[in-house]
Amino acid sequence: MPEASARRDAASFRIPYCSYLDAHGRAAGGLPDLARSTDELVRLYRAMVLTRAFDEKAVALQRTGRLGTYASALGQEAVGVGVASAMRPEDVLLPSFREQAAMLWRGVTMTELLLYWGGDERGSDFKGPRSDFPVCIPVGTQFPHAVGVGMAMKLRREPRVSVVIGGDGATSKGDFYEALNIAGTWQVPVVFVIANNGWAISVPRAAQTAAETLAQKAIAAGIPGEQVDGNDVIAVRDAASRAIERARSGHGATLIEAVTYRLTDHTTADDARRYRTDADVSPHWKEEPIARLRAYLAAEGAWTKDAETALIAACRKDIDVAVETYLATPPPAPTDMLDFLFESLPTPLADQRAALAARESTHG
Amino acid sequence: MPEASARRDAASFRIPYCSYLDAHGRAAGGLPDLARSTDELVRLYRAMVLTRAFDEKAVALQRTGRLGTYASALGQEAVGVGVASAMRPEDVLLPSFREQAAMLWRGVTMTELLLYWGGDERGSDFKGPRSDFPVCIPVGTQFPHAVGVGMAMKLRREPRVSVVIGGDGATSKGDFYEALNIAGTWQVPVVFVIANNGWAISVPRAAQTAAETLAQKAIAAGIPGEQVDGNDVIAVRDAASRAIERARSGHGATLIEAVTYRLTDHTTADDARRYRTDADVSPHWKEEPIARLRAYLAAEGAWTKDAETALIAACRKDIDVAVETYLATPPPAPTDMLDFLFESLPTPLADQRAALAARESTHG
Amino acid sequence: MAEITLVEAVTLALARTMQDDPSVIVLGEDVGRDGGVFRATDGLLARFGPDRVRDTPLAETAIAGVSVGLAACGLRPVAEIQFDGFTYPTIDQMANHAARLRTRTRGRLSCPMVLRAPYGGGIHAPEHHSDSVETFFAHVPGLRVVIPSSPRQAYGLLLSAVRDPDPVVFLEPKRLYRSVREEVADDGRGLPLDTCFTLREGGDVTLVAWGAMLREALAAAAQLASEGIEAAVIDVATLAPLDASSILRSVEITGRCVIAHEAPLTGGFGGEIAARVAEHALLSLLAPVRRVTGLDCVMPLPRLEGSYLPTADMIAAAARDVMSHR
Amino acid sequence: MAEITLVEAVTLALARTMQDDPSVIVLGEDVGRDGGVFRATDGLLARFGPDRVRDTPLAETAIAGVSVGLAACGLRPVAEIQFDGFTYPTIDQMANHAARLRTRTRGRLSCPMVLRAPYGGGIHAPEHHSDSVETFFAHVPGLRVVIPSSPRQAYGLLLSAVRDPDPVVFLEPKRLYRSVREEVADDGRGLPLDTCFTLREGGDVTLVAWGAMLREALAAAAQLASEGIEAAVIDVATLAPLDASSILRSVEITGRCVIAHEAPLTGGFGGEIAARVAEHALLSLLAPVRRVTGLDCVMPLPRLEGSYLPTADMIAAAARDVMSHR
Ligand SMILES: Cc1ncc(C[n+]2csc(CCOP(=O)(O)OP(=O)(O)O)c2C)c(N)n1
Ligand SMILES: Cc1ncc(C[n+]2csc(CCOP(=O)(O)OP(=O)(O)O)c2C)c(N)n1
Ligand SMILES: [Mg+2]
Ligand SMILES: [Mg+2]
Repeated sequence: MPEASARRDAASFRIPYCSYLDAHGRAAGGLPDLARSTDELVRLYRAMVLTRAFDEKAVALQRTGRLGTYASALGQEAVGVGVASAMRPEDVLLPSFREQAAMLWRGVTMTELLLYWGGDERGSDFKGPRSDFPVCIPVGTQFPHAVGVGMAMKLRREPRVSVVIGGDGATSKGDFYEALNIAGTWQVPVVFVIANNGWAISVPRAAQTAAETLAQKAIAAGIPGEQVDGNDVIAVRDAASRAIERARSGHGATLIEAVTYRLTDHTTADDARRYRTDADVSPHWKEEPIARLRAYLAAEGAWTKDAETALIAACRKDIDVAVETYLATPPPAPTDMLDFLFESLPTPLADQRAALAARESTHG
Repeated sequence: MPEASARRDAASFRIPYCSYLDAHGRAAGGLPDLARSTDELVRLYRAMVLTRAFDEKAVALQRTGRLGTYASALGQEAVGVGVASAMRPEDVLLPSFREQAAMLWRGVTMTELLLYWGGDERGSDFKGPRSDFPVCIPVGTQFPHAVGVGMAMKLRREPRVSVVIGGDGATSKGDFYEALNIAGTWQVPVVFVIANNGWAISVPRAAQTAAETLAQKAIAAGIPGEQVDGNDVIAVRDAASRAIERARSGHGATLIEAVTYRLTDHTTADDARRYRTDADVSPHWKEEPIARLRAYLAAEGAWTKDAETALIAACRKDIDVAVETYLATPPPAPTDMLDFLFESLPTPLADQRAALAARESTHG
Repeated sequence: MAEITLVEAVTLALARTMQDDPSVIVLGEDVGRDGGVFRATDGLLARFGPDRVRDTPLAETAIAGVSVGLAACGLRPVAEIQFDGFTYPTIDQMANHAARLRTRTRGRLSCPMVLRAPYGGGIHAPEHHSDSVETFFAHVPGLRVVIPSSPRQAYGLLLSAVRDPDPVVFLEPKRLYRSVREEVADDGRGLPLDTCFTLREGGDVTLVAWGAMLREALAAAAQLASEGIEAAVIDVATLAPLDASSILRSVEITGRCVIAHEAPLTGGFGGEIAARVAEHALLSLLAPVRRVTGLDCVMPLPRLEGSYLPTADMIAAAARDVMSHR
Repeated sequence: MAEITLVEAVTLALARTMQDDPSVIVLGEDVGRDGGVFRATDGLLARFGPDRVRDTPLAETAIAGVSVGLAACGLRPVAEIQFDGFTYPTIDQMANHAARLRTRTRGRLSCPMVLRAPYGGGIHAPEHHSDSVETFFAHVPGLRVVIPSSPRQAYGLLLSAVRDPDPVVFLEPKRLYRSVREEVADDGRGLPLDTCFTLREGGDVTLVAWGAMLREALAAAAQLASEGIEAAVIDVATLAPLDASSILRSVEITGRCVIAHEAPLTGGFGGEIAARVAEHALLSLLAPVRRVTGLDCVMPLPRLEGSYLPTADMIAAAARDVMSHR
């Protein structure tokens, strides 16, 4: 835009960027406090590896007809683990549909995840994090929920925080923006995390928005925005911790953009070769979060080949148990469809329930 | 947000502010080219005065039961006039419900406006600007239309621009943001104008968003944003001209926030004393756009008391003629409800039309 | 006990539930200092403070969506959408989330929210301010849809709606907001949410309606009575889940059914009711079912509103018509 | 002439209209390089270029709203919404604008757009990917709602939808996308948008359905035929405006009517059809009207999908039931 003759700045802004470990797992510029304990970093590492192994298994189950459509988080594990590990148990997570990393950390079980993606609502009846939200399929619609959850906490003067994760595609939805704007206006204790994996199915980030960063979308709502290296779990954890504590201490909402990459198909129903080449993808394998943290831990003497072997074996075992439990779960009662619709079945629906029960008992 | 140890800026932004005439009509810092011709400024002045006189009449008609609910633009006339006067006839205007200033400039007649607010769809069948959109009541829903209109122009390689105006309240709607974001992504020749009059009915600007300026919402979409003094018609016209020519020359969308003030009730159905005091409002009378431009023109010797008297008389006369035509307009045919629904009446609706016609002819 | 209007009854019920239950909060555009554009929340801000009565930014999708979050987290939000025509952007959140949260989590989370909106025509309002949107919500399983037709009903049904453990869409016929007054005891008693109200008994013909059309149906019944035709009038104030049994019982007696609503004919909820009759009371029918409804066209601007809206006369005429079948 | 699937017929029709009319453009999420998640726009980008085949950001409200602007300005946008469950955010723009633009400007502006979406259940899709949303659109005056049930219909109806001067919501039964093949001549011939298709004549009972349920109805008719019951099968492929006459004519012959749809019972479009029968063919009815529909509950996840969806057996059973009335 050309300059007018009488001008001053009405406002100016900056969007910080945060990263610690480079792609080789080296921390040139020092590390934040949380990284002092390699024990903690090993916990994060284990969680990322478990997620990756679980995803691999889930995809295999889908390929063999034992699971429905599934969205792997391959390459993005640092986002979910970094964010969830910054939360307290009493905080509330509102995930998208690709946040098994965060959900597992929060205590959702692998069996529950499999049940859900296997087409069984009982998978969203988490026995662990009872207040966390289930997977959200309609993109971006979870953001307003997170504002409501955070606002409920605020109105009750509870020192809790609502944490919501969505994708780069989700930032184009009106729901995202309306939620951000209300969170800013009401100073809601909510942290918005964008897992920017470069793609919304076949639509690359550049075709999603002309904004240089997604973090700057925070400016529209008058809240702070920060971009982090989403393949650096330390950076994600650090930024998430700061934003969560900022929210907890009454300073309101933050938007974090975690820049990562979707290394595999959008879901098992997708064929990414239709819209991107191996050459597009392969450089990103050099940036992925697990090798990076492993390199760092190994260099610090906190991780060994043996530990790796043992971890893989342990993950496989846990996953196998979960899969067995999943596969052995008897089908739900068809009447559940009506029985859980309202707290108690409204009289007008009694006939339908009876007819359904009769129908199922005949041919069931 | 506290600093992380490894930080750089991912991006930074500034939002310029534009104003020329101060509240006393003085141009301390010079004026843009368009102001070289006082003739042109007189044109703008006349248009603002006409709008104000028309609004006054419309409110009076409503108070006496001869018009429906009406939204006066008192105090905001510079926005519509500044923007519309920067457009070419072949550009397309998409107004909100308070943009009679812009609509009149574009050639919508006062009779048409009265018909519309009097409850007659024929008021939106503009005989002048055939491609302009009608009044848009559902707040913010016109923004995506503007993107579509601009995109159609772009795809046909027409050097035309789509110009859309909404209020400060409208910037909270998802539609606004989705539209802005697409316009940015596709480099659409569209100019978004926000008439920030400080209120959305009873909700003050500060309760609408935590953003310091509304112009900065452009940053979320990666397009330029600019704030202007919306009571300075020269600034509005200047910023609008720059943005429109930017769009016309293929450089895409701009967001302009014009800061003004709603000096009267939200509509004739509103009682602003419920939520703001005279003390809130009266300082803004000192800032209003008409007195300001009059002072400038008078100081330049381009406007006199006599000219003012003549202008008021001329406006009154034109308005009276329009009111007469409006009041003399016979009611529309009830069958119009069905006849204009589709291009031609679908067979399945023939019965309803016949029944309606019969019913109306009985008791009509 | 003073006579109050329907909109005052809404305010009374809100104040009562807010008094009784600290988890009830009110949100929406202009619900605070302004007290709502129809004054339905008048005085609540002063009485309950800004934590519990909150103006929202202008964003209907988020008003619904934020309410889902509030409700899931233990509050009881009562959200106001300013007019019917602005409820459309809430459908996504209501259908994809509010209505499903309980069932999709198999009871772990729930959504005890109320979405209130003035609705319908008859007050010569601007464009998009007179739509009848009940069917859009009544077709969403998991939502209750409630439409009062009198101050007492507004009070009792709104109390029950707010106390209900599941989401309720509460549509207030704005044409009746100030046109009827009646004594309403502020006794905290809710009315049931899954039964129709039989407002008039009659053995000749069953008139079925809700909202503002219910008043037209009552007027029609009075006309008919003067001609010796005894019309039963059934108020389907709790549209969904639909209590068809009350309607069917009456039609089994009368053998004649006239349904009235303001919404367009096609796909309107009158179709559902006519269908229930055709399925379950066919053998009792002595005459075709009749619907007296809005036309299959866009709700017109005020000058043609009178030609769009059904009237008592039209309902009475339809009743006479079905009475002519023997 | 090759046998093609329904989704291929959609592509064929799109290509044909784009070829014939340079003002036709395609937009939506993943419609470009990916060719749509169901491949409905496969090859169009390569053939017609990025100006005419355009991936949108992920924003359904704006996909509808931008299409209104494109259409008002002289183009013919065909917008894809990726799944049924994501059409809800378009309702505001479709009902408040697309459907009204012509009438509110008394013909000055118009909105020749098509909103396409795969819809319905039966493919074990994830949550929110199997909704039957036709009623939400069919109840909006000013919209046409079209639902093909075969490749040939998909081709002919989509051609007409794109050419139609007014907005059309075009719902494609995703369960049929690849399950039926038939020869489709790419002859550029559209099918009429305001008439039902009688796919089978029969004098005993009238089966009425659309979309995937139409196939179940045909299968039911085949079963019934083997039992000596001759069922007429009427495909309400052009749901709105509703051509009731074809249905009524058949019911006047058969005296029996069974309506099937996947959407929940209450407020579903089957109610409208049953109502028309109860209003206009009552005296011909030999048995109560029957609806065989989805339950009044949220569309379940895949494991219970089979318990939710109506089947040919259920339709046949309902037909036998009405046949038992004499
Ligand atoms: C509202 C809505 N529209 C469309 C879809 C179909 N869809 C599923 S995921 C997806 C892309 C999401 O992209 P992004 O937000 O970046 O998340 P990612 O898949 O990359 O994790 C789309 C279009 C959907 N689920 N919801
Ligand atoms: C979607 C929608 N919600 C609510 C309303 C009711 N309403 C009409 S104007 C208005 C305030 C608009 O504020 P703003 O955008 O600042 O425009 P202004 O009235 O100040 O010109 C509201 C809430 C509406 N018309 N549309
Ligand atoms: Mg993504
Ligand atoms: Mg304003």
